[in-house]
Amino acid sequence: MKQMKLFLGPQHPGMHGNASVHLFVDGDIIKRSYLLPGMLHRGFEKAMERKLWVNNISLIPRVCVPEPDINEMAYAQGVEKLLKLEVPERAHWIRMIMLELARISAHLMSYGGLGGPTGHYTLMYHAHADRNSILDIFEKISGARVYHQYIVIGGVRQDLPKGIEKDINAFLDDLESRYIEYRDLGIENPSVVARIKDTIMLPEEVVWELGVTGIGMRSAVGKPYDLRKVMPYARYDQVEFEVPTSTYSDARSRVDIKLKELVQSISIIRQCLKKMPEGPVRVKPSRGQSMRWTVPKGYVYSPVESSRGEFGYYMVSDGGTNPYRIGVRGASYPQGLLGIEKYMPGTRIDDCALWVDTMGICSPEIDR
Amino acid sequence: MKSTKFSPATKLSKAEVDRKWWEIGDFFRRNSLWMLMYCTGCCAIELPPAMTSAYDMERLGMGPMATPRQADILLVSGYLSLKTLRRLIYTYEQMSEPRYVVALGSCPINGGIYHDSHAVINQLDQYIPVDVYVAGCMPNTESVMNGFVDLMGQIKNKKANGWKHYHEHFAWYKANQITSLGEVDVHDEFHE
Amino acid sequence: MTIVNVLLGVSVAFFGFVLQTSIAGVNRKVIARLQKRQGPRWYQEFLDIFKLLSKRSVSHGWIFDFGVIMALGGIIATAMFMPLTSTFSPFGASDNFFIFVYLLAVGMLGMAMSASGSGNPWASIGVMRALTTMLAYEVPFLVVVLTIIKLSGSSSLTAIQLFQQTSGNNWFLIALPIGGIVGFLALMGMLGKKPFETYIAPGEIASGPMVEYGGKQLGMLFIMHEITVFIEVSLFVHLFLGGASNIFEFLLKYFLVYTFANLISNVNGRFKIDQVVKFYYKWPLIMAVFQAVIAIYFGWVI
Amino acid sequence: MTNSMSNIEFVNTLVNKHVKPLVTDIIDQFQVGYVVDQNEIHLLLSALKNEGWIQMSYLSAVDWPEENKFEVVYVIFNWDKPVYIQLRTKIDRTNPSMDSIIQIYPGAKYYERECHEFFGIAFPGNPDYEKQLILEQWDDIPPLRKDFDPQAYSDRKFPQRTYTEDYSVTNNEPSKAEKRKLRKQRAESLKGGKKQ
Repeated sequence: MKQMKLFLGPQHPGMHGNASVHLFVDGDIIKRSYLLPGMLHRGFEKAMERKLWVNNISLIPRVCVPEPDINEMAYAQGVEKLLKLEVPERAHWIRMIMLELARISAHLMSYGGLGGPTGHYTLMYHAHADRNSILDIFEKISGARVYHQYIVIGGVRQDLPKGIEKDINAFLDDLESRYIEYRDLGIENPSVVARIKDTIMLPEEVVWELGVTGIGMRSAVGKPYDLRKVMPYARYDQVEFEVPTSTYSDARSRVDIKLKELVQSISIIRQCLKKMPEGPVRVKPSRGQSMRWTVPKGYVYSPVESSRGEFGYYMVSDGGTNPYRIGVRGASYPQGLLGIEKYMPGTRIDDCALWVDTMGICSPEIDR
Repeated sequence: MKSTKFSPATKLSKAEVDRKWWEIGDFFRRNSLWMLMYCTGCCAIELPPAMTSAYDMERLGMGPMATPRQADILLVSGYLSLKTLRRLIYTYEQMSEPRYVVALGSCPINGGIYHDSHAVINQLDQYIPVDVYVAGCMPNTESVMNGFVDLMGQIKNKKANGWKHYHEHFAWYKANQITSLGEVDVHDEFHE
Repeated sequence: MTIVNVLLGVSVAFFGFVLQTSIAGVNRKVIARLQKRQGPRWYQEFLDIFKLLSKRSVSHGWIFDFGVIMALGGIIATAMFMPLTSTFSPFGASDNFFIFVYLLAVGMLGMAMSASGSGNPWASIGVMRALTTMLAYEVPFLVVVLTIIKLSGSSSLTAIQLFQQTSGNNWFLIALPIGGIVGFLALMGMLGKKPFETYIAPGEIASGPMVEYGGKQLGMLFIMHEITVFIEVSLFVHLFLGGASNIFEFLLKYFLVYTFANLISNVNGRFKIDQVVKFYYKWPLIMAVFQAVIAIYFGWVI
Repeated sequence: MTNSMSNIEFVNTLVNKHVKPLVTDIIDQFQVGYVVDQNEIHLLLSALKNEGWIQMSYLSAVDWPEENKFEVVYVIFNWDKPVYIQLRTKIDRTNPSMDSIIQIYPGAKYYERECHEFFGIAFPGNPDYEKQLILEQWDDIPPLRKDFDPQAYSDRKFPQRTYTEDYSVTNNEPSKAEKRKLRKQRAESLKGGKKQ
């Protein structure tokens, strides 16, 4: 039978972000598939070379739109490694609060995104309503809803506003009280389970072949391979949290792990708010005026655990005021490009949008 | 004495009748704006709050639509790379008239933070007509909503005529598209 | 058949359109409250439809246009036979159940023809799915309705209503509880409500058959859709809920049935197409046959 | 995972067993960089993969036009002994070619393809590396090379918005000192909450 060519995207309600999946289908079964990236290419790596080290702080959050804070963290951390700079103690804790809030927001968005392909819009509305209250907290802390530019080289831009602990705690309590409701609405709901159970598999050998990280890997391998545990950055070694894992990676178990991580993030934020010391939040990375800051020569790779996996910046400095080269390792690069080419064939058209959603593919970080 | 308010006009010319019909149509069009679900850039991240419970776009009669044929508004949410621009023009020409374009963010206005990028265009209204710009990087949800309300006002005042402009100056738009894009047609067979 | 009957029939179709469009608008507000929103105005559906009719549209050949007109005409013709209460029926006693089954298919096929005429692959997938779903829910539904016809001794909707309204007989929803459940499941499929909404599925196949429609054609399809929903919900009301002795009873029952279906729809995701077919051919079919056997051969009717 | 410095020593002995790195660059307790010869990359990568460095995190290149070299970078990671290893090698810039590593790390396929697109490095052994991935109908030198100027490209291809002069004329505005005075006056007028 002749294969029919279909385009899932770029303009398609099931597609997250601006990317296109080309499908060659026979009946309902996908025979071949490719991702067509590049619709969001902005030339980031070139643009960063042309800007000063300090200018880039405003540019980097835009690399990955749903979760911008990890970019700031990876960039700041990389530059601090090159500068051999010690960040004040309080700044570490504030950074952790920001990163975990961002992780909750990204997980909620992705969990609500499950509502799109399965047609369960009530789930989407509820998840986005909660995400919006995180954005409000971000606005109180940093002045911006989405692109905060809050984690800067040498600490954070300013101290937390007074009384923000109350807001954060109120939000966390609210979210925690409705955790069961979320599960019932989504992954315990029989009609959704029928869609996501035992489908879109990700076996362990595929994980190692593609180089998938993050939830995809942990759900298949069953070991706590989380950069926060394996090579703790900030002060993740001083808080207690578990890394949820499983050894059977279908779409449902990945979403399940996402929700369990949400609970862990809530507990991390609570610990941070308790353990956070007082003190300064920022040191100047270098002497003199900020436009003339230089960074010593060197190569560094600065990884951060994002909500989708290992997110890293590769930085090269030649000792000047501008970065010599900055490369971005998007967390969804392996599953997004090679994964779709090799492992999407064999699933059905119905699964395609779910594949993209539950594997955690974020097109802006693939394209840069 | 005849009342001027309620007496029917004696004989309306065809243009006047058309105008009256058009005004009736405008009432429906501005109260039921469907936008196309095409997230071209990063400002699309502020659309979910606008669509969902926090700001609830549906109370203005707006809603997302799946395909370009069904939609009224083309939302250009943020920067446009060349690759997207090709598909955007393709999408714009598929939409049924009257169609409106709302551009979010600074990037469609003058390139914004990507003004010197090799892949991002600087000015959207060189390629397709734009009815409403919402400035900011990224614009707040409130300003996004305000942009839509502005569009409704423009439709009421008969100022949202971008699609007519596109008809009248088609050659100029096409020439601009060709200078920047080389070839406007979409070729998607690169993987084979 | 006189001209009066025809005029009555057309006004029933128009009434059905206005009724269903208003109730759909109210339902959008109800669902919005479920989703923590304010929701649109109650007359938003009217605005949407008239807006679509006020737009310019693109044609994809004469089959595309003709199919839309055929769909709308077929559905209006079906609605003309629909009795509103047990005393009011536009064509008297010719409101046979099988007329609706037969004429509804004309409308559906018109839409299928038109959608295939657009040449879009998503549309063909959507049409294929719509027809498959139709095959799936029709079988259990027909088994239950045949049971009802056997019990009431007539296939006229007015007669079935009167049979339920005579003292001593219960509504068929209560008399045949298993069959009532099957009937409601089939109604969910007919209305395209969510676990069975496989053929619109914006997240998968970009709204399926409607993918190439815009402007006037889409407006006509919306009108057709509203009248189809009116026919299907009214069928359920007349067959299972004892019909209505006056128009207010009809409106109340209609509103409750439609809102209930909508509420269920909005806390569910959608199945895949093969799961829908398997689902309908498994439990509802078994339940329908079981109900038919115990009701007809054993006479166990509540 | 506990004694991290010993992990670095472990890596050091392991690498030195197989090749003689030109430069060893210990960045911190979780990261170490080596500069090796172009021919030794494959040997070293497969040896490290057998020892548990099974995840390829990043592959890219750095352009050094003064030396007329490209520097190809491989970053690999081991989840049980958490050490990131950067392997760097310099290759010729005029006719750049680097053998593909997809036999060792299949996940490198698209990284190499992207690297070819942005730097023009050939990767023989990778079946698809010459196809375009992210750019479309590109008509200039590969954009991440240092001699490519995106500003000039942008000016040449995309029309800029020209602003009317209203936005930029500052002649008729009050000078800074006057502005400061006005501001002070206004602040004074707002003091005390009384109208004067």
